[in-house]
Amino acid sequence: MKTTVKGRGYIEIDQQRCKGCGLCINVCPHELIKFSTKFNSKGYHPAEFDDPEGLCPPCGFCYRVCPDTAITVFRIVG
Amino acid sequence: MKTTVKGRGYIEIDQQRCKGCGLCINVCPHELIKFSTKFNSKGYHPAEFDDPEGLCPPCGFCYRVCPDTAITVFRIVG
Amino acid sequence: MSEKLMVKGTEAIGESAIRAGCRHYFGYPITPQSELTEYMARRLPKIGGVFLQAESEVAVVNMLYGVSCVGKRVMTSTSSPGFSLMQEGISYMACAELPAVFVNVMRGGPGLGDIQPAQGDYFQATKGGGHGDYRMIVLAPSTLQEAVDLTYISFDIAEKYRNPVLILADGMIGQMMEPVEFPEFVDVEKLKEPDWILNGADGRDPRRITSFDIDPHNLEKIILHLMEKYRKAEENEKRWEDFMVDDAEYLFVAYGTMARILKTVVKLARKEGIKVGLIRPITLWPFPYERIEEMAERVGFILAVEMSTGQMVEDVRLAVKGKTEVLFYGRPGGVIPSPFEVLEVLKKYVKKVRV
Amino acid sequence: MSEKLMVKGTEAIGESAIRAGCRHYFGYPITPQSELTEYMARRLPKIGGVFLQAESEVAVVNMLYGVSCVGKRVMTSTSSPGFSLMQEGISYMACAELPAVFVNVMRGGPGLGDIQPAQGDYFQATKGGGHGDYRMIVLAPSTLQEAVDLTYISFDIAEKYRNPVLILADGMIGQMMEPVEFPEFVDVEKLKEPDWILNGADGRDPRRITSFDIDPHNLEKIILHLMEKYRKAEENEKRWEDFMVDDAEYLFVAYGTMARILKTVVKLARKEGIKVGLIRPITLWPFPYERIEEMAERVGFILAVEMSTGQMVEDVRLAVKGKTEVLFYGRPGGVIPSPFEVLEVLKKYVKKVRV
Amino acid sequence: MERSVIVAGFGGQGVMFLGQVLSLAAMFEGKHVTWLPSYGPEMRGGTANCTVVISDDEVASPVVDKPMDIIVMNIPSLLKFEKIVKEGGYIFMNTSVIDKETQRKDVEVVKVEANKIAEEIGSSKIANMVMLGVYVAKTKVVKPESVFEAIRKKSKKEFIDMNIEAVKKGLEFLRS
Amino acid sequence: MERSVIVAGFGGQGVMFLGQVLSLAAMFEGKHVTWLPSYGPEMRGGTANCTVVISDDEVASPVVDKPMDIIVMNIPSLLKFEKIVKEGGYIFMNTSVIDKETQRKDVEVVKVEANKIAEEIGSSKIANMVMLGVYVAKTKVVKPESVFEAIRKKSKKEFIDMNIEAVKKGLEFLRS
Amino acid sequence: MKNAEKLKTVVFLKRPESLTDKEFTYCPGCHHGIVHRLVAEVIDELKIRERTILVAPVGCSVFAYEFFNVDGTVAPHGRAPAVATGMKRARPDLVVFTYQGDGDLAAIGTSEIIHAANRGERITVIFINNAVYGMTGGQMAPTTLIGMKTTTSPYGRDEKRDGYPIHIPEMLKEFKGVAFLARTTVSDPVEVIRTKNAIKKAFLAQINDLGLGLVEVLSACPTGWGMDPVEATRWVKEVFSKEYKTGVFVDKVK
Amino acid sequence: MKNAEKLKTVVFLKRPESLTDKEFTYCPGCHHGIVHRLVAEVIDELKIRERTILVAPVGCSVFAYEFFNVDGTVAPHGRAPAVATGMKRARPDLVVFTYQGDGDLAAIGTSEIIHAANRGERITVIFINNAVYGMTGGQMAPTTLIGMKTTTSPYGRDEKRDGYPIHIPEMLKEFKGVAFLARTTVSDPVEVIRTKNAIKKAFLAQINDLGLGLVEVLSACPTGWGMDPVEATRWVKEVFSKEYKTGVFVDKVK
Ligand SMILES: Cc1ncc(C[n+]2csc(CCOP(=O)(O)OP(=O)(O)O)c2C)c(N)n1
Ligand SMILES: Cc1ncc(C[n+]2csc(CCOP(=O)(O)OP(=O)(O)O)c2C)c(N)n1
Ligand code: SF4
Ligand code: SF4
Ligand code: SF4
Ligand code: SF4
Ligand code: SF4
Ligand code: SF4
Ligand SMILES: [Mg+2]
Ligand SMILES: [Mg+2]
Repeated sequence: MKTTVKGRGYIEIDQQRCKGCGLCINVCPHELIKFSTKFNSKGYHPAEFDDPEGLCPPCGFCYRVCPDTAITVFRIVG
Repeated sequence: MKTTVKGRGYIEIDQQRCKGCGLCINVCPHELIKFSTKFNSKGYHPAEFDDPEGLCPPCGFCYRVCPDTAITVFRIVG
Repeated sequence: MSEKLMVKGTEAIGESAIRAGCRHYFGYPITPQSELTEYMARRLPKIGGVFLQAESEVAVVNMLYGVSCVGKRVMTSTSSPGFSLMQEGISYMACAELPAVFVNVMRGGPGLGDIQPAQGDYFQATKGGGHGDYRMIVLAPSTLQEAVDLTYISFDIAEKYRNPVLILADGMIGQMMEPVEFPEFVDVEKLKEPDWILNGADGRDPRRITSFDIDPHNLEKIILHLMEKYRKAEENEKRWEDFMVDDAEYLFVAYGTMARILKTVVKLARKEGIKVGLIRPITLWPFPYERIEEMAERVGFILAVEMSTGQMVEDVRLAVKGKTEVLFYGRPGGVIPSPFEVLEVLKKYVKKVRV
Repeated sequence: MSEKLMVKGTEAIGESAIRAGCRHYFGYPITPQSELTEYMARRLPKIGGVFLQAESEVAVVNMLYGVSCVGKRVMTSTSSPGFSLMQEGISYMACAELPAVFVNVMRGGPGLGDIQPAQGDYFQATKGGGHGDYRMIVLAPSTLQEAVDLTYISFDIAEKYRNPVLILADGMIGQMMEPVEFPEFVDVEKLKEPDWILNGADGRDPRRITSFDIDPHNLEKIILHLMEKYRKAEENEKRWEDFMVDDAEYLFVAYGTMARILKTVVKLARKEGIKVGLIRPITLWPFPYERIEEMAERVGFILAVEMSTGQMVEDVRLAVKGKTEVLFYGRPGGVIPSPFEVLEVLKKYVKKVRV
Repeated sequence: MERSVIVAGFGGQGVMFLGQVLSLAAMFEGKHVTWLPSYGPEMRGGTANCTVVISDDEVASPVVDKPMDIIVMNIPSLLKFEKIVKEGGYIFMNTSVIDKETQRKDVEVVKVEANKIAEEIGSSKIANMVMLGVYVAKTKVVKPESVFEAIRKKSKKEFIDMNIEAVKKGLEFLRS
Repeated sequence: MERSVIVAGFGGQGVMFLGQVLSLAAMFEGKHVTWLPSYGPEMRGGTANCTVVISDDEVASPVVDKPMDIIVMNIPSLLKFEKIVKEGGYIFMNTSVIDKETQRKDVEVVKVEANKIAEEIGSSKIANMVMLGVYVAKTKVVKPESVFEAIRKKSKKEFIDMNIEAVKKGLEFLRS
Repeated sequence: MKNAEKLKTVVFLKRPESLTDKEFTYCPGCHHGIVHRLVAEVIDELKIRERTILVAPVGCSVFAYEFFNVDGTVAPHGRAPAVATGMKRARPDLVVFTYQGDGDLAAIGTSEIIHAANRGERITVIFINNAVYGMTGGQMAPTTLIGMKTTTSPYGRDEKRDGYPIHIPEMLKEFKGVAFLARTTVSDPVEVIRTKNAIKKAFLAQINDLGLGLVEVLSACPTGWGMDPVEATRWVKEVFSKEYKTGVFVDKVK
Repeated sequence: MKNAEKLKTVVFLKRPESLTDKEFTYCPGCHHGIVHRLVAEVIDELKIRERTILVAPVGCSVFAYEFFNVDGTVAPHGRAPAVATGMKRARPDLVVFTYQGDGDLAAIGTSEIIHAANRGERITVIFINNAVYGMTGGQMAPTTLIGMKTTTSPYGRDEKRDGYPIHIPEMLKEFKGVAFLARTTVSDPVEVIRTKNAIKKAFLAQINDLGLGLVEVLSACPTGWGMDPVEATRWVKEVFSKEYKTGVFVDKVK
């Protein structure tokens, strides 16, 4: 994890809402999302944002395909 | 009524079945059918065949449009 | 009350509904109630109401469901086979607590049957033709004036209990003309909107109207709440007419058209010295069990007469609890027993008892 | 009888129907009976049978009508809301005297309700959810073996009376597994074709199957003919089980899953010195009134227990005619009363009586 | 007192209207009255009929097995209803259309050439009102004034006078 | 004697199969037995469970409010069912998946790293059979031979041996 | 033709064998009767009378099973295609046809006809579109024309309230299960013959195991329309068939 | 992004207001959830939340009224268009939408959707075609592909027995009462945006009093199809949408 924010965006994934379907992982053009190794309380391996290089543009693809509204997408404006 | 049978056909109208709808009258190209002045047992004025000149070809139009299968069409072969 | 008018039963019901503030009617043609649908088709557009002929009775009941959700007075009418098709929807409405007024102008059945007046849908009306634990409140007029009066109050009853109400008539009530007086017009503008309706979650939490709860314990609560309402209806809504019962030694029980005919029989019988009376249930559900039980203790027998093979007679038996003999006479399929015919039946039974 | 198998209730019914010679099944998915539809979808094509998933329950019942007209054994199954949609069609079939077997795997209702086991469709099943004067013959299994056995004979009964027969089960019977033995396969080739079916007017006058006669006097004749059949069914088809009734001082009446649970209660109660027995109606229509009336004369009270707000209890009251007290306990909406819960209720009433 | 009549004829002959005018007249006189039509597909191409019961007391049954009177406007109606008239009852028949005799000997038959009379006033369409006039004159179940009032209430404006005229002709018929 | 168990876990964990094998084993021993699944939309993305009741006598109710035993294969199942186990009952839990402790102090807890054991034989898919082995060893409701017979009856051919192997591992588990 | 009787004659056209002797109960000039005759003629010509089953509807033609000399039943309103499906699935050797009105088929029975067509049931459907509910007294049907007055559209059918005239063949023509689909009239002798040919093909679609055959016949209901029979027949030609174009929509028979 | 927190950020995309907090009960990867979000976004953007009524169906989306932050009810299976008709006729000022599955809309509810469309009811219909009955356990729907195995077509859907996949927009496209009609998928982000636009138009069709708006969304049912979510989503794109062509069939909105 670094502070570089070339892409000028990032996402947050609600670990409880996430059902580990993998649609966001499949769709992220920069491959910035992966499954957590942990279980959430529903028993799923939720998705985790992992963007050490700050590549996320943010394109919002992950948000658009997430069936469980688990993703919030932020733009860095500062 | 004559015995000339130029048209070589004639029809019979079942006076009891006929409901006096007039469709046959309307469709006969030679105007050979008219309403009877009598009532039948249903209370209708049935259609009557009236071909004094033996004009009926027989084209069968009356048969085809009769909703009550009251008409039988004959061909004269003798 | 205004001047007397000579009107057809179907139209009497329609006009009365309009006067009660009903401005929404959805229907599908079926003999012998089509004139009610036609009446509404003529009247409602003229007074800013909504009339729609639906594609089927199944659609009709669901349109009623929709109108009721948004809090408007709504009605339909149909006849026996059409009413069968509404059963799923009625069960939903009862569970979702949606008020509406249904009219079933019964004809001969089962099946396509015929189109003559009959009373074979009593069980369906009172015991629940649809699935699950619910009831309709069932009103059975026996004159056109009563059809007018019961229709007029049916909307209030439906709203009071948040439950479908059924006017159970028959082809005779539907088709005949008789002088009636109509009640005043309710001011539709002044009708209070209920506080449970769906009208947009504006400045409040969303509302949900439903007949569904996946958790049986929650569903049980909903049903017990319905039962509590039904208990109240049983307390408050039972209606019946006593006719020459004070000195009665024998008792008729009948409703609707049949009861109307029996009034003549009562008079004829009394001329021949047979002291018979009549109890005419006006609400078929809730049924006036107690009144009939009281009478059971005082009469030689009770003769239930129906235009069916015997359905209401079961409620009479439930009321009587073995306290007197319960006899039955009925003609199904659209045959209307004549007064003389019933008189003969009565005399036969009286003879037996007296022997 | 063959070896014991551990099967699901829905499948037990399906397999038994196939063994009874049923080769035609039309259905529409609904929980908790979909597995029966699925079972038939797997099995029937393999044995030259006809399986079709229809577009709705309304279509289903009319497809049954069609198959029955041409004289083949046919079945469907559904659950509460779906059964409500079949009422018009069933009324037609009863009037047209068309045999067929229906299965209603009841769930919590009214409305969409829930999908847990319940018994809230008793009235609909036994008093006629459709319009007009007709009945279904209603069989209520309480174990899977009985589900198998009753399904097997239901086709014969339907044909004997030329009337629809209903297997009234609930979600529990439908979903559970239990060991069962299946009866032998009926030889479908050897099933006799009835002489009233539509199979082409070849060398004979055309036949008409109908539920319709515009003349009420003719329709009345048809209905009286139905009633005559029903009278015969009442004479011949009443089935029930006596369970520890010989020395009973109190009596339970319950059917299906509920009766099964009450057997435990009877045993528990007897351990505590309460001599209670159980009568379990197996045919809900015709209902074993006489047997219950007999018992009414010997017991302190009758406690009817249902997974509903109380429907069969009316038939118990009709049977008892005031000869003993009739009490009721029920849980609607898919809640299944536990043996201990019912035992407490029993004890409470026994205490009252003993005081 | 209770008196019942079945009015029957073709669809277009105005038998329903006849019955309704009669009922309304009775209502104006404060009597109990019911009007009941035949309905349904039997009307398809066939006859229509209605039953009117007028009574001092509540009318029990609008359905009548044996009417006191029948007013028949065509042959099928005569054939259908002559069988059920009460002994000593009346058959009013429109002999403009009916060229048959009744089989019944135990009833009084009133023959009216209603179409002819009606045409004299202007149209065979009001043959029904002629019959009504005759019926009222004969049976006196209601007063002529009540009938006129009923006609004023039920008719389209342009037909009121003609209808009253026709009833009047009917009322006079028996005298002539 | 009547003993009841609820088996619960994710859809893919074979809890229904576990229950069915157990039921079949009981049937082979001539016992009365019922198997009842949870059903309907609660299964959507959630847990599945079934209840097995084994008895010397006719089983009254296949529904059990308070089971003697539960076999839980994941956390949601533990959370849901630990509350209703009878006092003095048993919780069999698959600790390969469940990294939580139960709150109940009044029951006996049997912890099995079932996935791990199963994987040693070949596949975590047969963790259910490991649990069954443990369960049978502990409760002795049925004999191991009956379980093997049930497996032979219910399993696809290619899995019979592996399943039996897994049950055997489970049977041995308590001894180790 | 008194004297003609002495001549040798042959019957040229007469009541088909597949009709019973019973007189139709339809109103004078009702086209139901014409279509009945055509269906019977086709059954005669195809020699299938002995294995044909009629499923009559609820509507004016509820009595149809008394008029056809074949086995028959009356389906609940709108459900004839489902009843026919059951029959045909159980006895594919029989020839099953439904005879339905527009209220029956295009209103309450919409679902049943669509799914029967979609499944390609081997049945024949004769569909009488007369723009109204005849039987129940001339109410609006889904096929009623815009502006047309009926007992339930007393001020004329209003498209915004009541929707548009529904076109069944246009809706079904893409369905792969349909093997023959046509709309015709019987408003003159030539149209009558066309209708008969269409009906024949609709039966052949079934007999040749190709799929569902349906013929919509635009029919006069003089009573429901308040017209005399000749006027009503003319109206079919001049007005009714302008909204509902006649023609063959699908023909896989030949 | 721990350190990112120190940067100034704005929310770009987040859960719409018109959803409640309740977690969806759908299976992992079920497209119902995506469509829910899109509908909610549209309601947010059109600022109609306070006057919108949802009519949920019977199907997996039976719980939908718990997820949307608007007034709602559950209609009997298939009857949502009739319920919505009642509501809209009585309160034309409200915005009424139905949300229906393919079993609900294209099987048992065929008649109701067709007649609502024919009448041009001012309602919006979101139609989720996932080729199966999800809720009841993956049975065949009228939309199931030929050859596809389901619990009630265990040997694959057979066109002769079970009929053909039914195409709702193709059937409705000639209906004059329909003001917007489209088929879309949510199988990738671009399609998601297309779907959202279509849904918006389907609402505008109602709001602008033009007629009925309907969007069919080809949706993945991983559970019913026995696929994992990614596979199922791919199948929508590669197989499912070959049978059901996406596109706009009717657009009277602009
Ligand atoms: C469930 C049900 N609803 C309504 C009716 C009443 N009904 C009988 S026929 C008919 C309509 C007939 O119209 P159509 O199908 O167009 O036939 P037509 O009479 O015009 O030939 C209706 C609504 C019924 N019998 N059953
Ligand atoms: C009258 C009736 N029949 C059947 C059912 C059972 N049922 C519930 S949901 C459903 C089908 C749902 O399938 P679909 O509409 O495609 O929605 P999905 O679950 O696939 O989203 C059925 C048949 C019911 N509730 N009511
Ligand atoms: S916004 Fe785009 S780049 Fe960023 S995580 Fe989501 S899909 Fe990947
Ligand atoms: S798409 Fe949503 S639910 Fe699926 S894995 Fe990603 S965050 Fe989780
Ligand atoms: S056959 Fe032709 S010419 Fe002869 S009467 Fe008939 S229509 Fe006229
Ligand atoms: S067409 Fe037939 S019914 Fe009509 S008038 Fe001619 S013969 Fe008579
Ligand atoms: S009402 Fe119309 S369709 Fe019915 S018989 Fe008369 S003319 Fe024919
Ligand atoms: S069953 Fe299918 S449609 Fe239903 S929630 Fe699961 S994935 Fe979605
Ligand atoms: Mg019609
Ligand atoms: Mg679906």
